[in-house]
Amino acid sequence: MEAVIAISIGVLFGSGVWLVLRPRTFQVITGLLLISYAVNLFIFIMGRLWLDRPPLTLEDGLVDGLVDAGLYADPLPQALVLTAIVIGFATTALYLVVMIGSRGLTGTDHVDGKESSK
Amino acid sequence: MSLPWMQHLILAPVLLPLLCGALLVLISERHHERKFLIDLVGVLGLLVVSLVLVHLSDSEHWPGGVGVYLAANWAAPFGIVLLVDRLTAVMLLLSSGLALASLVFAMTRWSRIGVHFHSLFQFLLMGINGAFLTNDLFNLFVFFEVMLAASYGLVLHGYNSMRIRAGMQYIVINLVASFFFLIGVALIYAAAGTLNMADLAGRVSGLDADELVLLKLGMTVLALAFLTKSAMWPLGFWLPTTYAAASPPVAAMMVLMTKIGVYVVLRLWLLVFSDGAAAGFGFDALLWGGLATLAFGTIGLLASQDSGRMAGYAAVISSGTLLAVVGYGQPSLIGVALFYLIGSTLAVAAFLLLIELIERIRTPSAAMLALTMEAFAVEDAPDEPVGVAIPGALAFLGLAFAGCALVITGLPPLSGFIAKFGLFHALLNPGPGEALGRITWVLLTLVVLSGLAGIISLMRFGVRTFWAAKDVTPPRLQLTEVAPISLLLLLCVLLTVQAGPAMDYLERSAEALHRSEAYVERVLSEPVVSRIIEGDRP
Amino acid sequence: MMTLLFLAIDFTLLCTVLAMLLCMVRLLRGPAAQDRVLALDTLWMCAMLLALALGIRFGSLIYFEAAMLIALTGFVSTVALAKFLMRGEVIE
Amino acid sequence: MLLLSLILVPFVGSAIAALMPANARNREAWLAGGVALFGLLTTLFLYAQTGSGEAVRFHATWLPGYGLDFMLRMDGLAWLFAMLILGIGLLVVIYARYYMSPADPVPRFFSFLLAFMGSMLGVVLSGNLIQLVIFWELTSVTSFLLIGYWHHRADARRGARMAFTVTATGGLCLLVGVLLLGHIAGSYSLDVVLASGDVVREHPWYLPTLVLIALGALTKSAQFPFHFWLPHAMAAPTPVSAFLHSATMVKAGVFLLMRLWPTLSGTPEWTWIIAGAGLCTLLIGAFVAIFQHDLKGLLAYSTISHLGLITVLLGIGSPLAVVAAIFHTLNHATFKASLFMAAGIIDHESGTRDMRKLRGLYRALPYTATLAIVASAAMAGVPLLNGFLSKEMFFAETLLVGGPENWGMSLAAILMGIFSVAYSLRFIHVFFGPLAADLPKAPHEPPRWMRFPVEFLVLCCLVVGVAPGWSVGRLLNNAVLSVLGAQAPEYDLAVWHGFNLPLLMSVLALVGGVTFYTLLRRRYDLIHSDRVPLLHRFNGKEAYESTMLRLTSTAASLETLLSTRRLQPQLVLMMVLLVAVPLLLVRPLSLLAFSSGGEFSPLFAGLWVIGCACAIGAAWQAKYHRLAALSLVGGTGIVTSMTFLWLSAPDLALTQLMVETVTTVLILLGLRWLPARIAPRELNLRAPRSAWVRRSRDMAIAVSAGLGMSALSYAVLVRPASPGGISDFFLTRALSEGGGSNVVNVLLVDFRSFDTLGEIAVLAIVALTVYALLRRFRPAPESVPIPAQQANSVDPAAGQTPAQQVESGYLQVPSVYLRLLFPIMLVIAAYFFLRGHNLPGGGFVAGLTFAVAIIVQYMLAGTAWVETHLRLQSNRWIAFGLIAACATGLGAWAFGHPFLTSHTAHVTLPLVGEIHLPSAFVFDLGVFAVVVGATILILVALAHQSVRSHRLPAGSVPPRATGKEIK
Amino acid sequence: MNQGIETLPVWVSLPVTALLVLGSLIVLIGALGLVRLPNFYQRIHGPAITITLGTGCILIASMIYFTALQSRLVIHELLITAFVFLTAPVVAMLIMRTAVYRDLRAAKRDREPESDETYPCPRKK
Amino acid sequence: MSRWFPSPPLSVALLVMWLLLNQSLAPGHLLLGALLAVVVPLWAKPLRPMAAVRFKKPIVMARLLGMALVEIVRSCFNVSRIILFTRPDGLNSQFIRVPLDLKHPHGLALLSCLINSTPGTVWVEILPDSHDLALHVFDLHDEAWWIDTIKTRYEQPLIEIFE
Ligand code: NA
Ligand code: NA
Repeated sequence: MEAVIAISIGVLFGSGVWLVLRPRTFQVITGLLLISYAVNLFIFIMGRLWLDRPPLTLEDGLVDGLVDAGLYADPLPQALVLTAIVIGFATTALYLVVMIGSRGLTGTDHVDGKESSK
Repeated sequence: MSLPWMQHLILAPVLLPLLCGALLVLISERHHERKFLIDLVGVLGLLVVSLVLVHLSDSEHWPGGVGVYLAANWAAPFGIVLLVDRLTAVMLLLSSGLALASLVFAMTRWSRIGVHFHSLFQFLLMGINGAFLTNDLFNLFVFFEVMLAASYGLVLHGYNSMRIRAGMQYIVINLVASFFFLIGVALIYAAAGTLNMADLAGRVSGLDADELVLLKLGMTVLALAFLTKSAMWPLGFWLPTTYAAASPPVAAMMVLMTKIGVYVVLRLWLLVFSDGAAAGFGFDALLWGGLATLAFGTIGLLASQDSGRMAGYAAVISSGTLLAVVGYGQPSLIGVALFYLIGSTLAVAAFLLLIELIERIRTPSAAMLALTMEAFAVEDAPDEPVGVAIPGALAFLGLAFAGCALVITGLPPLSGFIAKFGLFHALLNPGPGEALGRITWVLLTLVVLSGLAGIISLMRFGVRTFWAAKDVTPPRLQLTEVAPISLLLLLCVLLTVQAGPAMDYLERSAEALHRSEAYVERVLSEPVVSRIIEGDRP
Repeated sequence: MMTLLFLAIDFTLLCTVLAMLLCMVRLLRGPAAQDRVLALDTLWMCAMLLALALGIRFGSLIYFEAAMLIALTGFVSTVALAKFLMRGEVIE
Repeated sequence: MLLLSLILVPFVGSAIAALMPANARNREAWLAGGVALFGLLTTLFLYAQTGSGEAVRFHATWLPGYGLDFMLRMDGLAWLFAMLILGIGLLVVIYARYYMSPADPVPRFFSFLLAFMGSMLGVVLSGNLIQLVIFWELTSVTSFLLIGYWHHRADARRGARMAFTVTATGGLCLLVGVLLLGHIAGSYSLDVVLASGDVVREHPWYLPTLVLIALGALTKSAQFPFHFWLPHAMAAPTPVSAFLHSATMVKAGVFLLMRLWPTLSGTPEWTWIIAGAGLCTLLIGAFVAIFQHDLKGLLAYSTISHLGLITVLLGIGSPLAVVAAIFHTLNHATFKASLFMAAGIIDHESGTRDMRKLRGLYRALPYTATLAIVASAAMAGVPLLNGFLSKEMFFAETLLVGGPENWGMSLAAILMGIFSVAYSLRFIHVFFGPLAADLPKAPHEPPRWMRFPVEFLVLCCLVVGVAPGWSVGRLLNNAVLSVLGAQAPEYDLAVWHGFNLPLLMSVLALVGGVTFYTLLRRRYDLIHSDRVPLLHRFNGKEAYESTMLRLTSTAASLETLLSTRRLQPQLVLMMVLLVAVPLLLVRPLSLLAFSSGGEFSPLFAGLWVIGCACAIGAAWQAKYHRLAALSLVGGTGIVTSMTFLWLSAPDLALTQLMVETVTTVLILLGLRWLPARIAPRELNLRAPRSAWVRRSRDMAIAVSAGLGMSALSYAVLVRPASPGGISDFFLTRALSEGGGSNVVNVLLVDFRSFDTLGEIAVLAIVALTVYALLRRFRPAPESVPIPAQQANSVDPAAGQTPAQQVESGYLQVPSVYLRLLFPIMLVIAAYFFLRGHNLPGGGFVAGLTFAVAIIVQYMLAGTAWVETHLRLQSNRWIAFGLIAACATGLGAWAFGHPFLTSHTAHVTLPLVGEIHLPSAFVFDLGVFAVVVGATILILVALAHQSVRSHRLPAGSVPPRATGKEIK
Repeated sequence: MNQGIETLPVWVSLPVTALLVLGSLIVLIGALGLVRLPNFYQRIHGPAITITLGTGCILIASMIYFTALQSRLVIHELLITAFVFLTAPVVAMLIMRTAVYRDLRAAKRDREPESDETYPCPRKK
Repeated sequence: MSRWFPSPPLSVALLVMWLLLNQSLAPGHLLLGALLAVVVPLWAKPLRPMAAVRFKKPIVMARLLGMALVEIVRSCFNVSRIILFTRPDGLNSQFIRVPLDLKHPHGLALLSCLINSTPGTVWVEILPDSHDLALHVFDLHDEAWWIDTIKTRYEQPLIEIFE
């Protein structure tokens, strides 16, 4: 599982990087989306992988009302990822609007707002 | 036990703009004046708060001059900690001063060419101030995002095709840099299990070899993000383009934003790598990167004919100088570097504001400019402000330009010279245990050359603009345009006249930066306010 | 008997993932846009089933919410895609 | 205090002058004159205190930590220079009153002039080297402004730039030199520096220090090879030339050499550098002066030559030479200023300065001519005039250089004497012969007071020349004492020392000069030659211009080489650095010591086969098939959220799912305005080689970045989490102190609620930005018409409004479902919101669900219909949400707690029983409101583009523009 | 694997097993249809079985399973069923029409429109 | 009544839904559910302009649904069989038209639900001019049978229920 997720993060990141290096605005937005998946997963796995251990310290699962921290997944990276997801969504929206605005004003969907001279 | 009221002032630089910004959203765009007034009151409030903080952090109010605020009342490594020390306070002051100037400048024209300017402006301040205040790495990310998101909006504010081209570049690069930021933070968390900077510094010595490698990796990737934002060569090509394209008040604020990257590197590096297991890590890279940036800025300044790009390269030079100084790693340099930072920020910002006024000389009339500016705004064209042509408007422009040029190039008698002198003095008179090396001379030479390049370039521009232009019509200047530039330049003058006290304050700030152990202890020992017992769960 | 149940649960997971793989094939191959939209929608459905199956696998009700959310809102992006193809704009 | 006023008053005067109206010629002159007079009187008053070899001091702390205090120090030398500055300044002001045309905007002129006076006084009075540099650069600045006073003239602009570039560069060198000197001496205070000559001369940094300071001095004093700027500075108004470029500013360099003479002189390096430069300057200046056609040009080169003379004297290094240097400085100032003024009068009266046109001016202005002739005689070193005395001292000193065998120096001195006689003759030539008829103006004597300064100065030349000891003896002695102190030599300021070698040299020079000039006029076509014989190749001006040009063009090409304005190369760099910097700096390979860990789950692997395939597919399709890429990204998104679910992060899974949906709708809304890219028909056309190179490079970067991330992820995953991490705290305290069992949610709304506050601020900002940007959105021309789909008769709803579609058959059946789903989604949103604190859910998911519910209605019935039926002011939602979140935090203040401290209220209701209402709940409500408001604002703002005025009617659809659909 | 599953009685585990196997087979077959069938109009029928019977079987299995596991009536899976019934028709309808209109437009572009042709014949490959 | 409960069946459904979601019959949840059941329809009312459904004949409805369920399961196995064992080119996938008399939107919606839920048939649209239902059939053997089945088995009861 560790290897699978590690490889997958690499593939997503690599695909995203490839796209971000492309000249078309839509390719870049796709790349940004993929990179954000990769990065979110990356932050997430900093808490390591936990199966069926969601950080829900429900009262009926406690022993003597005490929480055994070892029984739950690390909640902190999850909280960070949640924030990152929302911020990522926001920035995607912003980029999108800039992308169409740029296409409208400059007449091209090249990231530089003009076709490269080559 | 309850929290002393004054303590909440630490939070005010974040909270005040947030509330102001939210309030401004509610007010219709039709009420320009009301919006501006609220915005102004907010900024003035910030100014007052930061003045008080400057005072408090330099008095005995807090132990060690460090004010700690536990947001949400959770003790240090667990909750988010805001922190004010002298350095933070002075940066907050700089930010509110700059904001005041930019805002007043934006009053008549720039705030009206699009909607939500004032809200975005306040949110920008919130982000900037938050980034200065926070002591938590992920919270820093959040405030960076607040700042950047607002700056995206402001850079594109009233966009035309040039602005959108630059904005696209600025946004994409910063989005990628934000990813770097996240990767870095994640790695640091994986290595040290904490996000609190002070806690991190305390933990470095306890890390095993692999964890140390992870930590260094995280810090390196993080540094790439900050260095992109502070425009280190070869990560900062976006800067001149963006500065040249953004509207003047926004560009002026961006000058400060560029410095935040440096600020964070300074803070974090001194905290984590000044001593302990990984002492000295990365300083060389900063030094060489800074030198390269300095050299590149010098070249760019010489090469550029366009005033906006000149201002951009001036900012690159100041970034490069600061990075090199931080990387040089001599404690006595930091104080003067801060002095330099303040002066150059004020001057470049003033220059960016000035540019727009200067550009009016070149077109037949201000109306023409307004025409092109409004070319793409259909529904929200503000009425052309009717101003009194100040006699001697040209003289003012010339004088202000000269002032900016003096500070930027480091010519006497303004603060630029004091900073440069202080820098050289500190370089040549190292403390005990530090030696002059070849790199000292490289740094010194590059700084001198950058000043020279500034002289050549700015003089070329000034002569062409003020002297060589045929049939110059004195532009119509508004008081709201003249006052902010004067304010910024007066601050430079004040910084010169009061160089002694200012430098003393900054030296004390710098000194505190190097006492990381006291700092760590101070942050981690701040007690929570005991919770209301009857409110707790049974 | 329990072994059989275990096996059945694993078999369900396997089939769901295999079904998702098949959807992916269609998603990649197209050829027409509507094929991809259909494949994506089916992928959503399979994901919902996967969530349910995981819930059964771990004996936890936590997974139900995800399945429910997919059942309720998973169709929105499909409808948006379809509407875009059909009318050229999602919101007229 | 008086000392301080000496400097302050000119600056204050300058500011006042600047504010005066443009036509107040007299008032400004009075002001300037008053300032100069005040200074003069003050200086005279201070004479008593400086007379005895002591110095008057003023001290104010400024930057004590850096050894930089504001120190003024007036000793004999400074006094002498101050007198010079103020005296000649006063005369120049009087002169300028008449010289400047009534049309000239004189406030600026006098303002600059006074500022210069202040700066120059600052230079001579500085008691601190750094402060000296400050004033030094200020003189450069004011000189720049004065040279460029008539800035509409190209020569003025060029002259100003050249002068400033050279002197300011020198100033920078001087700064560094002074810093080195200060480092060696341990202080920047002049007193200390002057006292530590031995230390300085033995220090290993002596040579660089000397070179740097010399660079400063030599550039300022227009010494070879930096002399070229001075002639071009003659574009300034003549009073400026008289004041700055002969009497004072150019003397700053020699002043500095005198000032630091006790510290730096006395070594072979000193002599070689200073005397060498001086000697070259002396000869070149004198020689070139002869061949000028411009009166002021001649005077400028003569000034260069005389400055060279002073420099040589200082370079020689003997005490007597210093005496001569100081004396000659004084003398030169007197006669050269008067000559400049005379030249100015000639220019003023006749309208030209061209010696080729000027003839017989004696007839027109005999009185001025007489004065000028006397002054030039002083310049030529004719006995009984002051120039003779100091030049003779110079001759005497040259004899001593290198011992009795070495005559080189003396020969050079005689040669210089000959040249100077020649150019003096050339100068006075304009007065003789018949009056030229073709002058632009008919010359006559100038106004009385315009001539007065010249008269006064010439009188000084005479008085000093006749009775040197009586007139300037004590002043000179004071100055000499302050430089040489105990080393001060015995000297005699008499006119007659008997027949000796220096006298012989003077005679030789006079006779030789006359002969040389006569020969030149006879044999050499002085009038018509446009260039200087022998030396015309050394054109400093052209060298300067071409250097500047080359500098700019080199910088421009370097800038192009070292930077880019395009986005892609920058991103390439960022990515390369992301991979390379950690590898180089950290060497993380130790982490990869292969260790296997964890288990392998084929199902999970299968899931990620999908995720990866979709990602790669998206990367492959995004160029031409956007919709396919979007669907594929959606596939990856589904897999990602399933992974979150699988790996114990239900909150993340829920949020990711909702974000996935909203993002898809968002991008589709955007795609409407992004015209399709049509794949080129010739798909088999081979991509050019450069494209392949680029793609391979990018592929390499992408692969290595991916590999890096994989390796890093794996390295982290196979290591156990560090035990002391902070997250256990959250797990153990969430329920007991945070009041919620969903630790992630408690983190978001309590432990790290400050993050969340920032996060919703980001959402709000982006929404406002998007709204603001779309207000001025101009779509691409290809996107302006309504979509082809809607204009095609295939579609039964072509031309129907969305509301009509819903009513008739087109969307009637779906509308029943979608409208039924609306309240259901709202309830689900409420459900997720209310349970979030304890179970997966919370404000984000709830808000997104709510927003999706509304967006579905927009999709169904169109913008217009929905908005006539439901007024949802997203702005207010955003503002309310932010304020609510803040208010929750502020509520804690009332209890004396920090911002955002959570409290739980326990309310007991009948029937229901006790319920816990954590304040975090209100905070989450704020989050919810912001998420709803922001999401809706973004999506609806995009949707509104479809109903804006840029939508063209169906009939105007261009046939091909939207012909091809996006696949 | 969760605790408590061992304690399930046979009368629970047997139907659950059967429903799960049946459901997952149908899911798989549906997806297979999506891949295997040659044109869009046929492919759209594949996922239909996944959505109805596949989902149905697994939901029922889940209900029985959790009811037994938690010893209380767990029937909130009904909600999913309801939601699926509310959303699936819309999706099928809209995708189908998308395909139809697109094909019609393509046909119209390719040749003169034939007035009586309402729906494209699925082109045989 | 209709002022506070624009659509009583919806309110009931929402309450049930709420209770199902929370898997609880606790008074607190009942109260909250009831509150939502009142507030949400009220708030959503402007966006739901159609009159509330009245189920006149619950027995007809139940019979219809039961019949449909059987049909769904049967078709499901048919389609599975075809996918697994039939060569695709042997399929006779066709569009057919079914003239409809049912006009009530809710009835049509329910009809579409039943048809679309039945594997092997996909509802395309109701043709605007003729009010014919266009239908795609996976494997068509007898067009008339289909038309007849839909009209008698489905449409007739729906007309009874809704009109
Ligand atoms: Na000799
Ligand atoms: Na069906």
